[in-house]
Amino acid sequence: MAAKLALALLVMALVAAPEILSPYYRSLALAILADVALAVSWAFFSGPSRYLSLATGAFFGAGAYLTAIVEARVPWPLPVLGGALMGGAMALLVGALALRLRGPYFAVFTFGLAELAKHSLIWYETGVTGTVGRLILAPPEPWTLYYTILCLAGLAVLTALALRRSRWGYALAGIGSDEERAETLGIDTTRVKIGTFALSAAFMGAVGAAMAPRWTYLDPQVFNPFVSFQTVIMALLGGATTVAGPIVGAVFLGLASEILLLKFRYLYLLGLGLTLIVVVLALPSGLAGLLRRSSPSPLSSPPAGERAG
Amino acid sequence: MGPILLEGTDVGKRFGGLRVLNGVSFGVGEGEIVALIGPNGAGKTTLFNLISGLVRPSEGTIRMAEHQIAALPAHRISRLGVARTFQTPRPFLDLTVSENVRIAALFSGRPSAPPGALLDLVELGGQAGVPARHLPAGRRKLLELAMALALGPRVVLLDEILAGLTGSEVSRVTDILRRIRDTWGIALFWIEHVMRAVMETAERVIVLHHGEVISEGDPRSVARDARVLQAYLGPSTP
Amino acid sequence: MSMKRREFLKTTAGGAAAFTVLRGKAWGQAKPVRIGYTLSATGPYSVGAGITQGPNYTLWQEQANAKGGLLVKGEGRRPIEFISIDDRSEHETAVRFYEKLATDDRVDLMLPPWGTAMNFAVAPIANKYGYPLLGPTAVSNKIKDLQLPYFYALLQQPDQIMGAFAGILKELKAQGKISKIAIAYVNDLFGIELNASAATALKEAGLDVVDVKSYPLGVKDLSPVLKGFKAAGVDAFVGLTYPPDNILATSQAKEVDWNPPVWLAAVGTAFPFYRDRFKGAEGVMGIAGWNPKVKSAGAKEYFDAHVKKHQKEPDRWASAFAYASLQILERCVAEVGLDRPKIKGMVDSTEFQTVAGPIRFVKGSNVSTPGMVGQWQKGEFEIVWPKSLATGTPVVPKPAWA
Amino acid sequence: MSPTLVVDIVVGGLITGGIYALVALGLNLQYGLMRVLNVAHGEFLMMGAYLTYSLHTAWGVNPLLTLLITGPASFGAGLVLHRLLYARVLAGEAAEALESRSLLLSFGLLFVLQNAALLLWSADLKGYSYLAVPLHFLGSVFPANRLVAAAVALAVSLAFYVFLQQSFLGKAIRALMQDPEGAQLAGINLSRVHGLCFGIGIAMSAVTGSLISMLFELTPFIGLPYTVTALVVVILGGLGNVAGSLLGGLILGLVETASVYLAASDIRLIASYAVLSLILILKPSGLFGR
Repeated sequence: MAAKLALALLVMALVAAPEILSPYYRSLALAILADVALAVSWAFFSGPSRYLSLATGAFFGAGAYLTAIVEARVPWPLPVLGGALMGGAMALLVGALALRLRGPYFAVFTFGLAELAKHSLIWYETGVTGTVGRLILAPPEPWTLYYTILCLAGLAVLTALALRRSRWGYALAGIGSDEERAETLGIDTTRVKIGTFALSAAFMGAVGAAMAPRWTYLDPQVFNPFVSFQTVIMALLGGATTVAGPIVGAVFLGLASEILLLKFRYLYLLGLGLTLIVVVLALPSGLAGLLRRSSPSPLSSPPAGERAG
Repeated sequence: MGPILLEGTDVGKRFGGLRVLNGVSFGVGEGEIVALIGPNGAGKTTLFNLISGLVRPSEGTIRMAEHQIAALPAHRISRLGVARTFQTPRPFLDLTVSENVRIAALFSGRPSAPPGALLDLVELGGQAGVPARHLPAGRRKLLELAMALALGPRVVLLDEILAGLTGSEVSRVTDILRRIRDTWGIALFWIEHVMRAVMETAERVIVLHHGEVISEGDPRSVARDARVLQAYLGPSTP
Repeated sequence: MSMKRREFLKTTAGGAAAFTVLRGKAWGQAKPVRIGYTLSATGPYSVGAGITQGPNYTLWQEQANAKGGLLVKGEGRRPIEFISIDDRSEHETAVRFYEKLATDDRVDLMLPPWGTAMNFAVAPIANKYGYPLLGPTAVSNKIKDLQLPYFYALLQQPDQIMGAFAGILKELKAQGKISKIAIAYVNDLFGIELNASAATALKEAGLDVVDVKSYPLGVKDLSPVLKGFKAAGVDAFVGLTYPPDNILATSQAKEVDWNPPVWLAAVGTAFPFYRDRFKGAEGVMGIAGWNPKVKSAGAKEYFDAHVKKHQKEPDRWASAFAYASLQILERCVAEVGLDRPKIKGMVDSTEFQTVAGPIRFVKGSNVSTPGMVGQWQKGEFEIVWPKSLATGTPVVPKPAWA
Repeated sequence: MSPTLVVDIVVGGLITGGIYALVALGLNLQYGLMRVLNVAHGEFLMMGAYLTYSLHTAWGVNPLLTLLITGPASFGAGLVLHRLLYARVLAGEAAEALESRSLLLSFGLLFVLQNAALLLWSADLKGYSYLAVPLHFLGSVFPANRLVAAAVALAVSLAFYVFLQQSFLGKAIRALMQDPEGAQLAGINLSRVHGLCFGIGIAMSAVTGSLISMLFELTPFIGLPYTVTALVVVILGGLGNVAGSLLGGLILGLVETASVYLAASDIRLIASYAVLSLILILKPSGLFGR
């Protein structure tokens, strides 16, 4: 009951934030919410399935660049929808090729995707359009962006929760544990993997599309490998096999780096690095491990639509 | 014995230059208990891997009821009613015992007994909430059996389910196997080294040696077959 | 090494510490003028930020505070307090922090971050809250597309830069010193725009370009490009570069045994580091904007003060413009106070005399500073084009690599 | 293709590839043996490069001689880091938790090392000239420093390869790399082998750094691209396969150089990722993986 009340208050606070907060704190909340959306959507695929994806930067970048291209021509939030479709479509294509790779092979392949996209885009833009940079001259209002990101973060969390309770949640956990075994139990692992991967990529593309107007100018450098890394850090720091983990990780990392940035201009990275090391050594099951006693299970309650008899 | 349910014709498998199975034909009837025996390295587990779709045969056909399954992915084969256990059990270690059974029930698309009843059958009802990681090896085998049954199978491929069990455990498990067949009419195709149990339980025995079927028939006649004795005891025996 | 470390710690912590001490002693209760900015201390932009902007910001602050503070019209001198963070070379961080400066900190003035993309990102915020932003490191034809009244670009833009390149190359060709030009450019916005301007400017000057090659940021080997130019008999190399690739190209030219009569490159050549790295870099040409010998008032004093405070010379292109942007602000505040619309009005309508020469803005663009070409000659980056501003005459062909 | 072009591509490819091989070999030792994805691998390269830079510019030490300092020093640092950080995480954990925790540790290390370099050497470009002279042979011309750097890198790589093939410890390491979970080696202290390999891996990275300091300008942020390249090579050649890393490095070097000479500098990275993708699609465990 208390938890539900707290949750309701949190949601109300997030909705009211643009009215209450100064633009700076609203922007901080927006940045952290964007990270929450990225980390949660990364974790609902990579957490249980244990396919460490480093493609976040690729999907994020695709969404962002799409906004830069179409922003002047279509009304908000169509670019965000477009970003979602773009991310999802890319993931379907890549997933069909890459999801038979295991472990480190998958990680490096997906990392390569962002680089491949970046350099192909540069090559195309240089050769064909003759420029690489694009300006967003009429960005949506800040509060529009805030609510867009808030919706995306909320949707990502709801998707993660629903997924855990669904048959696919079980299938992903099985895939992460022993993929071949999962196949012998009737699980179409390819479909589940590609489907979930595309779903998570759709969120990443949408977040990229929604964040792009904040930077006015975009070029292919927006395919930034650090987005991929940062997402992994947030999710793992919090605990990737839970829903709360990536949220906690994103909020913690967002606030910790902001405070370090404001307080220690020349020791910021040092502080961040030491924080990571201390958390890893002190909390074996991630920050979210602080929230509960038992070890994390990749599943929560029984799935809906369970078959029996 | 009913009509043939699972049937292989001239199945062969090569790994690189190595021929592991050669012209193997077999059949398992509906509700039949068929043992697959042979010395280590005879290719028994490979045959199971071919049937369950984890490995593609190099030649030959495999049929399950009216379906050709040699080219199907593993999950499709399991949805056609072919379940299996593994020699070294492979339950999902981070999931609990009951979650392991439930996950199997979720995807087969076939009716099966409720997970709780299956756990009771294999005497794991008391450990439903325990992560599979914490089960000893013998219990993991039983968990795998329950998982296989949760698929609502028509045939279960059992890979040395009795290995490492004590004498009394062996007879309890063979009891369970008979009950499975008698209650649901599920056929069992069963790799086993515990000969006493095979002789008592199986209705038919197929002997595999160096990747080929060298003998087939009821347990008693197979046990007397000179080729079988030679395969097990070595060529020097007359 | 230990000396350098000490020096670095001093430069980084120096401004703030000195200010805290001095404020207590000298100014008693005078309320500081609060000026906010971000500069990249980490990430790819930190190299440029640490050469062109950072040292000038802290130098100016120290000088003003030593005089008793920034003279504010009607209020006397008030000490300068900087509010700044490392933007991590990340646009989102910069955007957020400028919002903080405008709405939470409510600073009196803002200074720009380093680099074109960063200036693009924060300029709309400065504009929205009415802070004049005088960017010394924003170079792009797209700046005018932004149409932000509060944003000003001090540096020469691509057309001006390439106009100067074309000017000197045309004259050298007329003198029979060169005949074949080749261009290598970095394939980001900066390189692409410069290359586009080059195509136009060189064509207008009637010059033939025999080869054009692009390469990506972070390139590790330019010898294939250089070997190709060498084989084609190119005698004027034009590199539209950033500092790391500029230095790479220069060292590799020597390493593949190529010494064209004209070696002309973009960003990095004007850095004293470049001169020292290549033993004087005698005869190398590049984009210029300034050197301590120019006739502008205070140029020499600025140079000496920079060396004294930071133990390193200012670069010969954008540093002086970073300092000039502060001089402009200083003069405006002295004449109209901290009323920002009034400051804007004055910036729009005044020609300022700065260490980088006269600066006057039309629609946010500095129209007083033409494109310039410099050449390292005996340790100084002499301005060799345009002739009206020249401090030296071009030496072509350049001597062999040292 | 003219003979000169062939020489340019082959020699240029071997120069680039030799350096890739050495940095990848070190990463493969850590990743292949311990499943530690050390994203800070390139930061040790950066540190080695700065160390050589400082020794050379402050005291005039020959850059090649500094290998005798950067190698052992970074090996020691590796041992200490393994003992202080990784050994704690590696002790008795499920493989998956281990990978994610050691990955986070490496990120932490990456930030700490970058900040340390920033404080010690500032963000200014640093560099020096050494053997920056042309060498003419086979009808073409090559930078002497690159040839020397690549030759040393290849020599170190080959020496290590021979060590793995011939010595008892080397054979143990190879067996462990090919099957980290399965290989049960009686009489071998696993934690000590891990520490040793972590140290060797880091030393290889730092030594590569010493070599490349002769070629490129340094900033505190040059490390990550090398980590990425090393990862690509490791995956290309097959995880845990030492010969694979050596050959993978050379192949990547050749692919990149060929693409630059035959097409354009812009497509160097496109070509290398395209080749990687193609190989993984055809052979999901890398060129020489099982």
